[in-house]
Amino acid sequence: MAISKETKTRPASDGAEFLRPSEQLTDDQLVDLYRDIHLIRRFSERQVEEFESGRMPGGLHPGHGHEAISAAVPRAVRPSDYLNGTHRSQNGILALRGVSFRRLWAEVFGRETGINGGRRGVDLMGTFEDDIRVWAHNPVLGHNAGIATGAALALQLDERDEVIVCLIGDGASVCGTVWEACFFAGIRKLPIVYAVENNMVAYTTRFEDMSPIENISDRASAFGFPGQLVDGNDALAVLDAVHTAAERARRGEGPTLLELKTYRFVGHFIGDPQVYRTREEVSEARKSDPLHLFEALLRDRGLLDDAAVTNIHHENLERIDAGLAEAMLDPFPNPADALSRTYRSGTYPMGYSS
Amino acid sequence: MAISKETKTRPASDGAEFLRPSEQLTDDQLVDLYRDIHLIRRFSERQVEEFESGRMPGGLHPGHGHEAISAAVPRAVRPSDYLNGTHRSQNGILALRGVSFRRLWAEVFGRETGINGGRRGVDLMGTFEDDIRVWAHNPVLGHNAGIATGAALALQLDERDEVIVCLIGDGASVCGTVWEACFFAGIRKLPIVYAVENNMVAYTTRFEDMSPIENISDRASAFGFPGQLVDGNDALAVLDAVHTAAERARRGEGPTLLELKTYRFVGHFIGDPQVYRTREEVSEARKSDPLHLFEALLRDRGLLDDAAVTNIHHENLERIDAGLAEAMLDPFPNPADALSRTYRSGTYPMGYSS
Amino acid sequence: MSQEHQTEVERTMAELNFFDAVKRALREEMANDDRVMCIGEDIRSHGGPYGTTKGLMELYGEKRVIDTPIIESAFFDAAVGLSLMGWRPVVDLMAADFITLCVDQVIHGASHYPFMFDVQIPLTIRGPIGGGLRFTASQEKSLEAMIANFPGLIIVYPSSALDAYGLLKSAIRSNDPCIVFEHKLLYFYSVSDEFPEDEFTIPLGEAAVKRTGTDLTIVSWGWPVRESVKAAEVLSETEGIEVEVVDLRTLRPMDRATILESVKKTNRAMVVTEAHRFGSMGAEVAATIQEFGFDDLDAPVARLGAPEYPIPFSAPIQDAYLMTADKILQTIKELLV
Amino acid sequence: MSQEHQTEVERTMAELNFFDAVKRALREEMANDDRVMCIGEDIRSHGGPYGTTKGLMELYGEKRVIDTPIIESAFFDAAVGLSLMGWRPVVDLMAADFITLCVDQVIHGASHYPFMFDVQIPLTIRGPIGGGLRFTASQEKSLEAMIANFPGLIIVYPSSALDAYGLLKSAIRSNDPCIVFEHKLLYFYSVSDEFPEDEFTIPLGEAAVKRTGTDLTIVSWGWPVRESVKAAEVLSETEGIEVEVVDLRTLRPMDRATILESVKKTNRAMVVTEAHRFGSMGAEVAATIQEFGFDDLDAPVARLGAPEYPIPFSAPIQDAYLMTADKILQTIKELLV
Ligand SMILES: Cc1ncc(C[n+]2csc(CCOP(=O)(O)OP(=O)(O)O)c2C)c(N)n1
Ligand SMILES: Cc1ncc(C[n+]2csc(CCOP(=O)(O)OP(=O)(O)O)c2C)c(N)n1
Ligand SMILES: [Mg+2]
Ligand SMILES: [Mg+2]
Repeated sequence: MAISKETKTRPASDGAEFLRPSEQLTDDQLVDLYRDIHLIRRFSERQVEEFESGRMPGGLHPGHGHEAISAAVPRAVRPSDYLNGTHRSQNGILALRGVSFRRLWAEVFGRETGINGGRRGVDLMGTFEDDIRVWAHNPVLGHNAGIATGAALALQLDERDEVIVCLIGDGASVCGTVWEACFFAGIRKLPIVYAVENNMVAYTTRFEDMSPIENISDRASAFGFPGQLVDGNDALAVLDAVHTAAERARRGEGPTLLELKTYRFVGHFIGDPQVYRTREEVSEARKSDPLHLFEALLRDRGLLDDAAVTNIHHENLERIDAGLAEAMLDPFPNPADALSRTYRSGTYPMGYSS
Repeated sequence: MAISKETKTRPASDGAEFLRPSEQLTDDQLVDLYRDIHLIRRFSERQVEEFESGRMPGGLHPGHGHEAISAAVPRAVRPSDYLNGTHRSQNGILALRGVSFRRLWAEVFGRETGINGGRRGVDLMGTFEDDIRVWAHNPVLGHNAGIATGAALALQLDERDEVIVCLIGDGASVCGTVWEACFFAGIRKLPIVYAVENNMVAYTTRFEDMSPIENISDRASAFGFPGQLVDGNDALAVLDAVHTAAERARRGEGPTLLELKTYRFVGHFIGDPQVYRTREEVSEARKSDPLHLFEALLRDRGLLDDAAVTNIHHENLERIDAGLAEAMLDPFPNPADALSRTYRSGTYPMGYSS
Repeated sequence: MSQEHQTEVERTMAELNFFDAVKRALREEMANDDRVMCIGEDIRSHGGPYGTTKGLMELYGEKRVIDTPIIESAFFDAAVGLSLMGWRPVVDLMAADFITLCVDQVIHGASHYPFMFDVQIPLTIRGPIGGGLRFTASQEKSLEAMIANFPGLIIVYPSSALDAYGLLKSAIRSNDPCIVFEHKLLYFYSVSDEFPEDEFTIPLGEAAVKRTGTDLTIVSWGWPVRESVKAAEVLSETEGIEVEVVDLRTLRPMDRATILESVKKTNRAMVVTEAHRFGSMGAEVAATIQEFGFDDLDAPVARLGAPEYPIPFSAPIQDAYLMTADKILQTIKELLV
Repeated sequence: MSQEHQTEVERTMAELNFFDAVKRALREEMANDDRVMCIGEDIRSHGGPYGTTKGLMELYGEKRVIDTPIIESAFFDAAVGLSLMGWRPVVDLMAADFITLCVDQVIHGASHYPFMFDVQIPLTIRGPIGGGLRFTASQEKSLEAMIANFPGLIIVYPSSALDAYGLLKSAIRSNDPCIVFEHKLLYFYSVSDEFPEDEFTIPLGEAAVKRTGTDLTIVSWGWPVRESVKAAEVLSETEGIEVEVVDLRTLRPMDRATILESVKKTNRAMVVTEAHRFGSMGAEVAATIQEFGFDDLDAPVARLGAPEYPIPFSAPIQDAYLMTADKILQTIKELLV
């Protein structure tokens, strides 16, 4: 499952200089990145706890293992760039883009104050608010890529210098609309980065059983833009690759297809018996836990010690739990208000609300 | 528009010996192939004449320029193999697989005796009759490839030694379902040949304006099977490439993506002002008219002379017109019968025919 | 109510046919608002299969008239993305039937997002619909019923040049996703109206009485409205029966008031659709009339629609499928004479 | 008529819940006919999202239980191709909502080909449908109306374990393309019936009277049938109102005779749907009743359905959306008391 060191630095485009913004990070920024990775993990763990306690309604698809991606992507681009996560990475990205834990938890628990007024719930939350720019994902797989491609087209038409990074699951990456969207983006050299969170599994389907080729990144040649294989458990590798691809897009050179190889440590959903893989495989993969890898790196570099780690863990948990406590006091949405949200153009003469 | 000689013989798979069945054709077979190419051209021309006279209802998308493909494909495979044409190649392939001109013309003129009982008309006719095996094409672009892939799956599951050759337009080849189908066929190594009739245009859209890469055949690497660029105006090149790919599929080695480069000499439909290309471009392309190229080749080899050509042309026209004359005497379908064709499972209690 | 509107229209200048009316609406809306754009297949040089978008690129530039490959699924997704970025895309389908290829996003994107995310999806989808040109079932079907059950959508289906113009403009200006069906025979037979020189719009969700009468109300939309009016004229002359024809024009939201007002007067109703009866929007009309106008009805609401087979090619079986003045006339005679 | 069927069923052996009934039907049909196969996502090891196909691969082999990537469009195309080659595919949709991704081929392939080409397309599509599990609108919608207007299709929507079993078997044996909707709450709440040991089938196109009554006919399908019966029991006890509940079971073709027979007796009818009222199959039922049973009706056919917003997550707004015995009861009280 682990990626060899050679592959991860394969340049995104021949000839282009391979920038390594990760090398320019200050010590503080590195520690902040660690804080983010842990924050996302902890948030997800707390959701699982709430879910298993029976307090939390709906479905839950935790992103344990994907945190290097969720944490590095927002840092790899400008705050004004657009992001579009998957069901694994979206919640973490929202938190890192400044959405309060109160709003996030409120959505999880179906409160009026939730990021979507309680209408979407934990798995599907997102927003199109302009000061957040983390686009909601469409639960019908594949369409995120299509919609994000439309956003990239808008950025191009308006000659803006933002780009959009669209995350896609390995399973979702074969949906027809994704191929179509990539092809179209290739024609128009749209300012978009397609980044596949390849966790080697889609629901119960192992990647190797459902792919005729070894690397998703190799599909890019069908679209006329570069593909790159990246160690998705290495936050700095993700940071560098996404940054490079985003800058390429910003320069008007078009899309990149990144394959961020990672692993889903937990089941597809809580309660998944995971018959499609062995315990050993999971333990083996856990050796490349992005949280532990990054912690080890920073300890190596002398940027973290036990006390610092404990402190960060403690602070993160406090932030998450404070938001939870607030959210639980928030009101539920009112059915009477729901009706007025369906249409935006004011009241039509009659009949439609019947 | 012409393809250089190097590209057309690029082998379908590395290492596999490149068979050239065309070299084994007897003189008679070569002349027969010429006869077929002409027959298809003439049939199409007669349709245009009927259409322009105002006698023929509906739409018409003639295949002038595609005849090397329509004629060579049926000869490249076994009579028991399945074929699936496009709106350009289908009618010719049907005729070459033994459907009488009476049945074809009867369909064109909406008669009960037409290949589809007059229900489909010229553009959409086809059949699933087992002794013909030229599958009807679905007018919603892309789905032919999906349905043909299902047929290939059936052939694999039943361990049959037939294969299916699915022709696809260059425009249609980017529809989502085509990518999905190819990907699936790549996973299962299905016995199918995807052959794109790349006539460099889709409706009014020039290929070079709507493709981020030069050759469609290069897309095959995304599916894990070989791609091959072929001169689609050279009947023997098509024959060899389709044969090789079909045999590969028959051996269980999986699909091939062939790109048969050709040119559509006429408009997308009768009356198309063709603003998207110049007269010069069309005249230039007509220099590679597959009919003339093949005639010249056989004249070179001493297999055809003026008399033989005149004779073939005459015989072909007679066959076509005899079928037309018969068909025009055939009855129209009866609306009362139409109703009983909708369902196959006998009569349901009530209500559905209201 | 459109009757007022139509009297206003009488002080007119020029005659426009359906095709030119659509063209004028597109041009004006693109001129009025530089966020309006068109996206689809072969719309630049060719103007789409019927030429309605022809010339727009020359007038408004390459940015606002985007050609795509044959990717109905992704280009509709893209239109949703464009909408979310403040554009107002007018999506061009070559055939309305191809909405089947993007209906997922019409429902799960366009119709859901405004409710779920407090956003606007101000897009319009235009699609040539209906039979009569022998293109057969995959390009000549009726499909309004396919999307009618989904809140958040607006479905427009004009039957005249004036309506096509005024409603398309309203659809483009609407902040809700609108689907506009344009019946191909209306292009083909160059159906014309007198047009005022000044711009105007027709509100979404308002039906129009296209002929007044006292004996029976026909509710219809699209091409069959014209056949209904034709049948009504004949019945008036030959039988002295006066049929009122209500043209829904917008199917969702449906103008219940205008329908019920008419039925109150005539006490009899018939829905005429090109669609198959079973499961069509004609069922909604009939259900609505009986539900809210039960006491006004002297007889059940009748329904007239296509036979239960996909629309085929050959003349006798395609003709038997299509809705004609003659069928309408015969049915009304059976009902009333 | 199913009433006979149900008395026959009374000499039974075992109890099966809805989930096991579906499983048993699949197993038996695969055992009976080796051309029956299943195709879909994650059906081999996982048995699909609810486990209904679990174990089939072990029993019937890899050839007859095919996992695919997430390619709803192409795998449905493939099922059409398989059908044309003599297989009888049972296509597994993870959520019925995803029929939006292959509805093009459901219509332009499965429903058209038999008519156009004189072939059989003996495929079955199964999809878990409906709300109540807080998955929200893209996985909890009602979509039967989306495909109801297309001749050539058969639409099945059982509300009990017995019906699910008998109808799924009939669908698989049918030579027409059948869409079978399985309401998720029927899995979830483990709704059970007594089952005979011997195999049986229930004919497509026959409704069933699930409760007899004399005062009002409810026509419904799927989960709301159970809520209707519940409401009817309460009304019987508390108000002495006897409600008859007709479960359509098959939506297309619709069993008009059973509906009309019931209305003839009760003289009042109400359609209860989980779908939004507007444009739903409830409209077809109401239109049909008034059309063919006009003189039997003492009052308009009422319709009860979901409010006009996509089904959301949070309890109060999702609950307000769903159809419950309580809503049915209140509405009937308003109508009759
Ligand atoms: C079109 C569609 N088909 C099926 C599903 C059901 N589904 C939800 S998540 C999932 C697996 C997705 O796998 P992948 O894209 O690899 O993401 P991961 O869960 O592994 O992060 C499936 C099949 C869906 N949501 N949409
Ligand atoms: C899904 C779909 N979109 C659009 C069309 C309309 N249409 C019919 S033929 C055609 C062009 C097809 O081009 P290509 O596949 O290259 O075939 P060619 O006509 O060039 O042989 C188009 C756009 C269609 N039939 N189906
Ligand atoms: Mg995955
Ligand atoms: Mg072409």
